[in-house]
Amino acid sequence: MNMTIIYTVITLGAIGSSAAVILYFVAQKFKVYEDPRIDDVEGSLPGANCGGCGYAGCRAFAEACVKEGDLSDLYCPVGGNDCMSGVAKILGLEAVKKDPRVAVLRCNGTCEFRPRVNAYDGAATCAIIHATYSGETGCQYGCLGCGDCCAVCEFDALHMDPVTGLPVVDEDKCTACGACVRECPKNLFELRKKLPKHRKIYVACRNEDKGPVNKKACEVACIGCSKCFKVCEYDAITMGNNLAFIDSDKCKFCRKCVPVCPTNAIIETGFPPRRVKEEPAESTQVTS
Amino acid sequence: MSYFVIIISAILVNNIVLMQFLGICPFLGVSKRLSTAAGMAGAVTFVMVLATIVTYIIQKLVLEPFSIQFLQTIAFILIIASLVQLVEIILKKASPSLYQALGIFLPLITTNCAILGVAIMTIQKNFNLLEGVVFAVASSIGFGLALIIFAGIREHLDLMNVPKGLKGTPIALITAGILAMAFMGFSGLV
Amino acid sequence: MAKRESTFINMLLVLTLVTLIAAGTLGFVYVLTEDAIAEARIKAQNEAIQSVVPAFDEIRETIIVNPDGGPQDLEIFPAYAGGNLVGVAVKSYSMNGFSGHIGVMVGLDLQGNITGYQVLAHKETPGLGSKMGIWFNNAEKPGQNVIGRNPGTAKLEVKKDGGEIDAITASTITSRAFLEALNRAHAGFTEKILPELKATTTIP
Amino acid sequence: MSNLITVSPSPHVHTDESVQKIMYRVVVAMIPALVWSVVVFGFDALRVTMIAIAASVGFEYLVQRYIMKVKPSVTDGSALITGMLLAFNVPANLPWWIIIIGAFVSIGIGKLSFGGLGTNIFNPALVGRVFLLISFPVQMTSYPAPAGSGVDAVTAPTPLGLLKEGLMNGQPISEIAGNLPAATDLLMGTTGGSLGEISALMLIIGGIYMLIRKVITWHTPVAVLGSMFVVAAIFWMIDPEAYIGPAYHLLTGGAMLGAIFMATDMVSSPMTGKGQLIYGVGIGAITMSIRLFGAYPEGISFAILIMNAFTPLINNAVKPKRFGGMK
Amino acid sequence: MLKTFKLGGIHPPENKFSAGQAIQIAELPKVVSIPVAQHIGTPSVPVVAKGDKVKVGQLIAKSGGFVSANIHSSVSGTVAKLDLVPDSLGYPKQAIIINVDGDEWLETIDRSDALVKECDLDGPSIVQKVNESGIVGMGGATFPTHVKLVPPKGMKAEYLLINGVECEPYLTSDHRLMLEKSDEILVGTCLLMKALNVDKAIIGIENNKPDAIRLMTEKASKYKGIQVVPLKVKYPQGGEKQLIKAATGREVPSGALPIAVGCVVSNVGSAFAVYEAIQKNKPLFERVVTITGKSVQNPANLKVRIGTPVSELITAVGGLPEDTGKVISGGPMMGKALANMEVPVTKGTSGILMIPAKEARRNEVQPCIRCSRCVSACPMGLEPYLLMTVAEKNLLERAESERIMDCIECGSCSYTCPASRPLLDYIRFGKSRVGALIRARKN
Amino acid sequence: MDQVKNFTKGFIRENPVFVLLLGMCPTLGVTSSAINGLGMGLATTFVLVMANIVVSLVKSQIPDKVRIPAFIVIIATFVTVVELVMQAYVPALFESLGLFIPLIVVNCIVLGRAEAFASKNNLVSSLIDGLGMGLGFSFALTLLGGIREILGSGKIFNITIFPEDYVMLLFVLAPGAFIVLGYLIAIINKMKKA
Ligand SMILES: Cc1cc2nc3c(=O)[nH]c(=O)nc-3n(C[C@H](O)[C@H](O)[C@H](O)COP(=O)(O)O)c2cc1C
Ligand SMILES: Cc1cc2nc3c(=O)[nH]c(=O)nc-3n(C[C@H](O)[C@H](O)[C@H](O)COP(=O)(O)O)c2cc1C
Ligand SMILES: Cc1cc2nc3c(=O)[nH]c(=O)nc-3n(C[C@H](O)[C@H](O)[C@H](O)COP(=O)(O)O)c2cc1C
Ligand SMILES: Cc1cc2nc3c(=O)[nH]c(=O)nc-3n(C[C@H](O)[C@H](O)[C@H](O)CO)c2cc1C
Ligand code: SF4
Ligand code: SF4
Ligand code: SF4
Ligand code: SF4
Ligand code: FES
Repeated sequence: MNMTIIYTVITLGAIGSSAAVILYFVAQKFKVYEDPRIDDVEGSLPGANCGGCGYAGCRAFAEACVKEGDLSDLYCPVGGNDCMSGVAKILGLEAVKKDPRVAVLRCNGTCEFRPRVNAYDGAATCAIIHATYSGETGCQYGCLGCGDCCAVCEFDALHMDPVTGLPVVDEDKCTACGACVRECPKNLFELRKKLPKHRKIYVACRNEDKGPVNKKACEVACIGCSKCFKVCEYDAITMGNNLAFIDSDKCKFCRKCVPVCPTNAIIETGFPPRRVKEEPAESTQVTS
Repeated sequence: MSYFVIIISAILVNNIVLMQFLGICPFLGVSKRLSTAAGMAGAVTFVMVLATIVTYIIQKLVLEPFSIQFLQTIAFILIIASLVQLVEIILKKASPSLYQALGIFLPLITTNCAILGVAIMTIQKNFNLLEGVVFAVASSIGFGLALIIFAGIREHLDLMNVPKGLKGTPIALITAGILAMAFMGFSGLV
Repeated sequence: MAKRESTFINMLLVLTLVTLIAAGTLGFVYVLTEDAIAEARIKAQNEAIQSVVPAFDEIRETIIVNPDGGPQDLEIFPAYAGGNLVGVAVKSYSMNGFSGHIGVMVGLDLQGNITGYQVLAHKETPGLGSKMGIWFNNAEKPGQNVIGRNPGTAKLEVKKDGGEIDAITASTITSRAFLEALNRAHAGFTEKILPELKATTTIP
Repeated sequence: MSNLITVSPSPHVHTDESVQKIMYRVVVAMIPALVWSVVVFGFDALRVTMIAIAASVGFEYLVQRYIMKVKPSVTDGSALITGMLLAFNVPANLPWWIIIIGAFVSIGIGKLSFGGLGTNIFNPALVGRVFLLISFPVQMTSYPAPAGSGVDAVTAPTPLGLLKEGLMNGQPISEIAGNLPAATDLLMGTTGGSLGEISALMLIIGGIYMLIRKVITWHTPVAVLGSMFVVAAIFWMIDPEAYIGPAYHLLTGGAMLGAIFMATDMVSSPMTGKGQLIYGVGIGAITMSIRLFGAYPEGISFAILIMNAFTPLINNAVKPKRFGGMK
Repeated sequence: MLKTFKLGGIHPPENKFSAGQAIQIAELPKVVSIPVAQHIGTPSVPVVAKGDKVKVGQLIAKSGGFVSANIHSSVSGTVAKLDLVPDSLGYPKQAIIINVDGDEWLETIDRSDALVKECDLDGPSIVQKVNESGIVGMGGATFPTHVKLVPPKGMKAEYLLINGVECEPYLTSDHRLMLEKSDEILVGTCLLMKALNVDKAIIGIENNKPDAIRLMTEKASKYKGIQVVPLKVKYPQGGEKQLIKAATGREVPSGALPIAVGCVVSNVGSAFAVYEAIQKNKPLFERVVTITGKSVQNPANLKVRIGTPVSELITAVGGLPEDTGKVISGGPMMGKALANMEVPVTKGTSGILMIPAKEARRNEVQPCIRCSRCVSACPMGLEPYLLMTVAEKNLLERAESERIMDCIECGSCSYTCPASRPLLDYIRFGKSRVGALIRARKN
Repeated sequence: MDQVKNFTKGFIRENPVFVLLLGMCPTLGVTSSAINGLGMGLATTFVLVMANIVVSLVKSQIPDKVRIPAFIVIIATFVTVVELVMQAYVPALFESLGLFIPLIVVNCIVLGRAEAFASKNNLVSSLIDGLGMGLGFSFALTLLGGIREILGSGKIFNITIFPEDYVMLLFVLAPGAFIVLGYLIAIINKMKKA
């Protein structure tokens, strides 16, 4: 036999077996600390790292899921129920089912409905305008139109409409991660129950001024007249601060409140057209 | 003087990253923040020097006497892989704080071309052991220098609005290219 | 098939086995290729020699010489045709290239005229210094051609240094180093071959 | 809209300074050197400069408009400077297509790839110049002879090139000195060299203008030239036969052009005076080590690019003096 | 060599058109609306109700805590209502609205012009009286003066600095006050010194008011311990940290109050208010306001009752010039732009400035060319270009470690930036976020 | 169908160089010409495929704890085989790839990582995966080498495209490698989005 082959075999065998011995002791002395399930859970998450769950990225959320041993406070809004039940399966836990939600803009103060009373000229972000003063129009509650919300949306679901000056939610892309809710300095976004065909009924206004004041500022303001409140048979509407609010979990979508609103502040979308008359306010909010 | 030449050559003229293309993966991957870049540079220095010494000894005491230099690749990589593991264990026990600092980088080092590359180059260049060590130290300084300059640049670029398509790796590579271009000025220095 | 447990014995066994098989395979392949590699090396050398000296049918024993006490020895390959020495190929070098070492096979006839050269190894910059492979062997450009010149009589240096050779554009350093290798080859020739020639044959 | 009252956060007044004004002042400062170059090299100098400017500004417009799809900002004058400085850094007889490649590299790779004005790490003109120097070493190092320097000379070596050549041949300085131009020639610029670098005097005039108009501060130029002087002086004192005197180093090659116009580019240099001093000393030291020990006769372009790379680190490490002390 | 502060600073055009105009009394308005939050700190609590009759000087809202101030009626009349009225930001704030009838002052107030020098109150009583009179800083910050007069435990004031710098362009109210009420200011200064138990006071005045320097120096020689220090003109010398540095060479540490270096700073207007409160028994219900602007017909310095709508002051100087594009409450560097001319004058209103339309809008924002002019201009040694970027990218920890909270919002950076970058807009925003972060961390 | 996707993903969508950014050293180091790129790519592909096959055959015999060392040994073996064979039969190419041949070992540890760790694929898909990744790698290297060769020496696969007077030397040098790869990745990113 060739000597080279013998040397080769001996040398490598020696290196290989000593490596094996060393590694054995590694394996013995230092057990793996990290729970392998973290990787599994992370793998089953969408990986958007959006922070919608309240944790610093998907990995942190996965760690929390494994550590908590209980999923009742943990929810990934992007992956939704499917994702959470997947996580639950990996961990052998119970997932909480949450109704799917979608972001809704509670302001309909388009350029057309809301005259400008001054011109802003400074850094163009809603947050800075908000800190500077109440806004370019008479309504201090309404949208400032600089699109901070669009900038934070990780899912490309928010875009400014150049005509209305308001952001538009793309409901198919919106994952209800809540980034816009947190970002908007005027607090105009709400996560409402998501229904098929983009069905929604909501009061698109947050103006808490009294009727006469806000009517001057915006044509479609909720003036707090309580007519919708009175007509609702399901206790879905509450009044407060001169403002009506429709609870999306209680609303049965009877659509009775919509026509009674004197300022067309209640918006319905996704419903078949009414036989009686078409609401002008709808046209600006209906998403494709 | 020749040590001086080795040092200048390894750090500036033939910078391991910018001119020799070794260790590009960590150069691109771990240069996003200054602090991690510094950690990686430290870890690489440590392992590189150690690996160069051990592989040098194996080469001179085993491979060459038996004329089986063709086993260089397999022997060296095995040694490096085991060494990295070993360092990890020892550090974990001996100095938990250092382990904290270097620990996350250690697994990345096995697959760092620079370690194997420097070990092989030490043999190719016919260095003696001391020269090999100096070469390894200088190479790792060159690596660290490139990494730290680069981390500074990338932290800066993070604050700038780099065009979308070029954000991230592309602009990092272009920057590295310009940096390599600038380093060519050192050519002929030794 | 069930996974093997990570017990000590298993680990040791498996790893040793894997390395042993690997070693065996490698040793086998090495033995298989050993000759081919050596052949390839010799072939390359022979081709180089062939391309630099006039037609020959035999290369006799290599002569080692170190004319200037440099870091490397020169190898002289005497080429014989029909039993007569027709020229030598000298494996020369320079350490002063732009990126260090340059290896050149230089062919010399019995008068010491350069009959050809081939660059064996270099790390010069592609497009700059790397042009030396063809630059100095260009019959159309007499200013840069070294073929036929005799380093013993002509001044084989770049014009900038007072010699008679045009340096490669923008690569004076490489050119200098290359010419140094030629001169060194000639020095080896003068030291070992010339005296012998003078002794054995009668050269006018 | 115009009749609506404007609301904005304070402050409500603003200086009448603008980016344009700063940039055009730099252009004005470069004019003496350009005029001188035309005197020395003739129409060619003007031709190269015009091509470089047109190409830089053109690429800036085209790339911004059609590739980046943003509003072109060619009127800010920065591309104009880049073009001019690129031209200043090349021989006056450079073929047109090489100039255009250089302008493309400067603007496309050196500037716009990073996002345009203000975002680039490296000095765009130097990115272009070094790219050309490495890519076209022959064309980039064959300098035309200045007018009136001799009838038959088509190309003339630069003073630094002559020096390096001589030293490489092992000649002592005293022997080489005979071939070298006199200091007055260097000051006036009747030697071979890149078209903008030849007259130290014209460059200094431009520098003084920029200092007066507060376009630049003294820190960078002084640090660059000062450190070059010190390094050169040290070696000169060690062996005056192997190293030439410091004044010669300051007046030759790109020292003045680099120190006054290129190292001072605010985008790629540190923010604080102290940072600029460190940066300048770095440039001076690297330039001198390349000049004295490297393959290239001149190194300031490389030195500036290398220190550009350190700028973010310097900015991190050297903070302005804070009111109320450091915490 | 005149004194000034070292770091940064700028020289905006001064445009002090109204410097030659003597202080005039503004016409009484028909209705005033007096906000209950006119000062830094807790809003005051109204003590009147709709329909109540009030007299000039009568307490209408009580201090709501330690850092708060009493508010007194500036007119006599009937309380029409307590309602939300837009403040200068346009946000509704609680205010007391009074319909004016006549001008009936409380009998306790001494309305004569006679100078009263002697005062037999001791320090604490002076502080007490200052507190009762609702005096807040008139230099713009409206920090309740009595709080400053009681240094925190373990700290001792050494110097009282009277801020007569008035470094804001256009504004001249402090200047006029120093010319016309120099003795009163000096007596007020003595009272403050007594309250603080210090024996050294420095009045800092910029060199662009040579008449005021001359007059005050001459008069001050008659008062013990008061020294007038002329200062080189440089904005923002009026900032208290800069003034302390310029006048005493001391540097208030980052995040600390002036008292940390033994200084208390008060505006000349505040000193005058203290004089009136102690010697004339007159609470703070009126102040001097400069009404000016490039196109304003008769720029003026008016003594105005708190609560007067800005629109009436504008009418008083000849109406809103046709070309007005912006109206500012305060100076051009730190003042707030008004979206609505009906907002009332408050204790902190130092001027009303009308800016012509062609100067009202900012230049187009360009990319930062890293010229570092903002860095050189910043009187706090900050790096505004960096602060803006980190604020924009919401890197709050970085912003904090770059000392964003040290920014005094002087606007020097935005002023100097050749690229017209909205530096201060972002820095202010960053400060508010970092401030929230720090507060959250404390809790 | 799955296998086809498995195979093609390595070319663009999961290209190890352009997208995964793995194996950057040889990518930059050997691509001064198209032929070098191709040679390196094929050598790597060979090692990767062979290693994948062997690993998927023996994986169940290998205890978890020594999987990586075993994998390294297997890869290194094939690398050495390549080394020896190239040295014997294509010595010129071997010379020009130089140090980067032994470095295939490191590279393949990286490229084959998923394989090594997951080890969940059968023989066929391992083979296809390795082949796809390897060819994707070769594709990237050849493309990069080709571009650099054209720009830097006016040739492609040694066929002259334009005269040498017009070449940009920088592209065959180190900086050119970084710059061309940078823009290539940007373009691929853009293509992937479109
Ligand atoms: C990247 C780079 C590569 C170079 N390669 C070489 C080379 O291979 N050979 C050489 O002699 N000079 C090389 N040089 C050196 C320059 O071309 C140098 O200017 C030249 O050698 C001396 O100038 P001259 O030959 O025109 O007199 C290189 C320079 C650089 C920057
Ligand atoms: C929370 C707080 C506490 C303060 N406490 C004191 C104090 O104890 N003594 C004092 O002299 N000033 C005190 N000040 C006032 C400041 O020193 C300063 O005068 C005020 O913030 C306005 O200054 P500016 O106009 O320069 O911003 C305090 C301010 C704040 C906000
Ligand atoms: C940038 C800046 C500029 C200021 N300028 C003045 C000024 O010119 N005059 C003044 O009295 N106060 C000015 N102040 C307010 C002072 O800092 C300080 O609050 C005031 O002098 C304290 O006195 P007071 O509490 O009586 O108002 C300025 C503050 C800042 C932040
Ligand atoms: C003082 C000064 C020096 C400049 N120097 C250069 C220069 O050397 N090269 C260049 O491309 N641009 C220069 N510019 C223009 C501009 O700053 C440069 O193009 C930016 O780097 C582009 O972002 C200079 C500008 C100024 C104000
Ligand atoms: S919804 Fe809110 S965040 Fe979005 S544009 Fe309007 S104000 Fe800005
Ligand atoms: S009134 Fe309501 S709908 Fe109109 S702008 Fe304000 S918040 Fe929006
Ligand atoms: S506003 Fe703030 S950051 Fe700007 S100059 Fe003034 S103190 Fe500095
Ligand atoms: S002044 Fe403006 S342009 Fe200059 S560094 Fe500051 S922000 Fe940038
Ligand atoms: S290939 Fe990744 S470090 Fe070299």
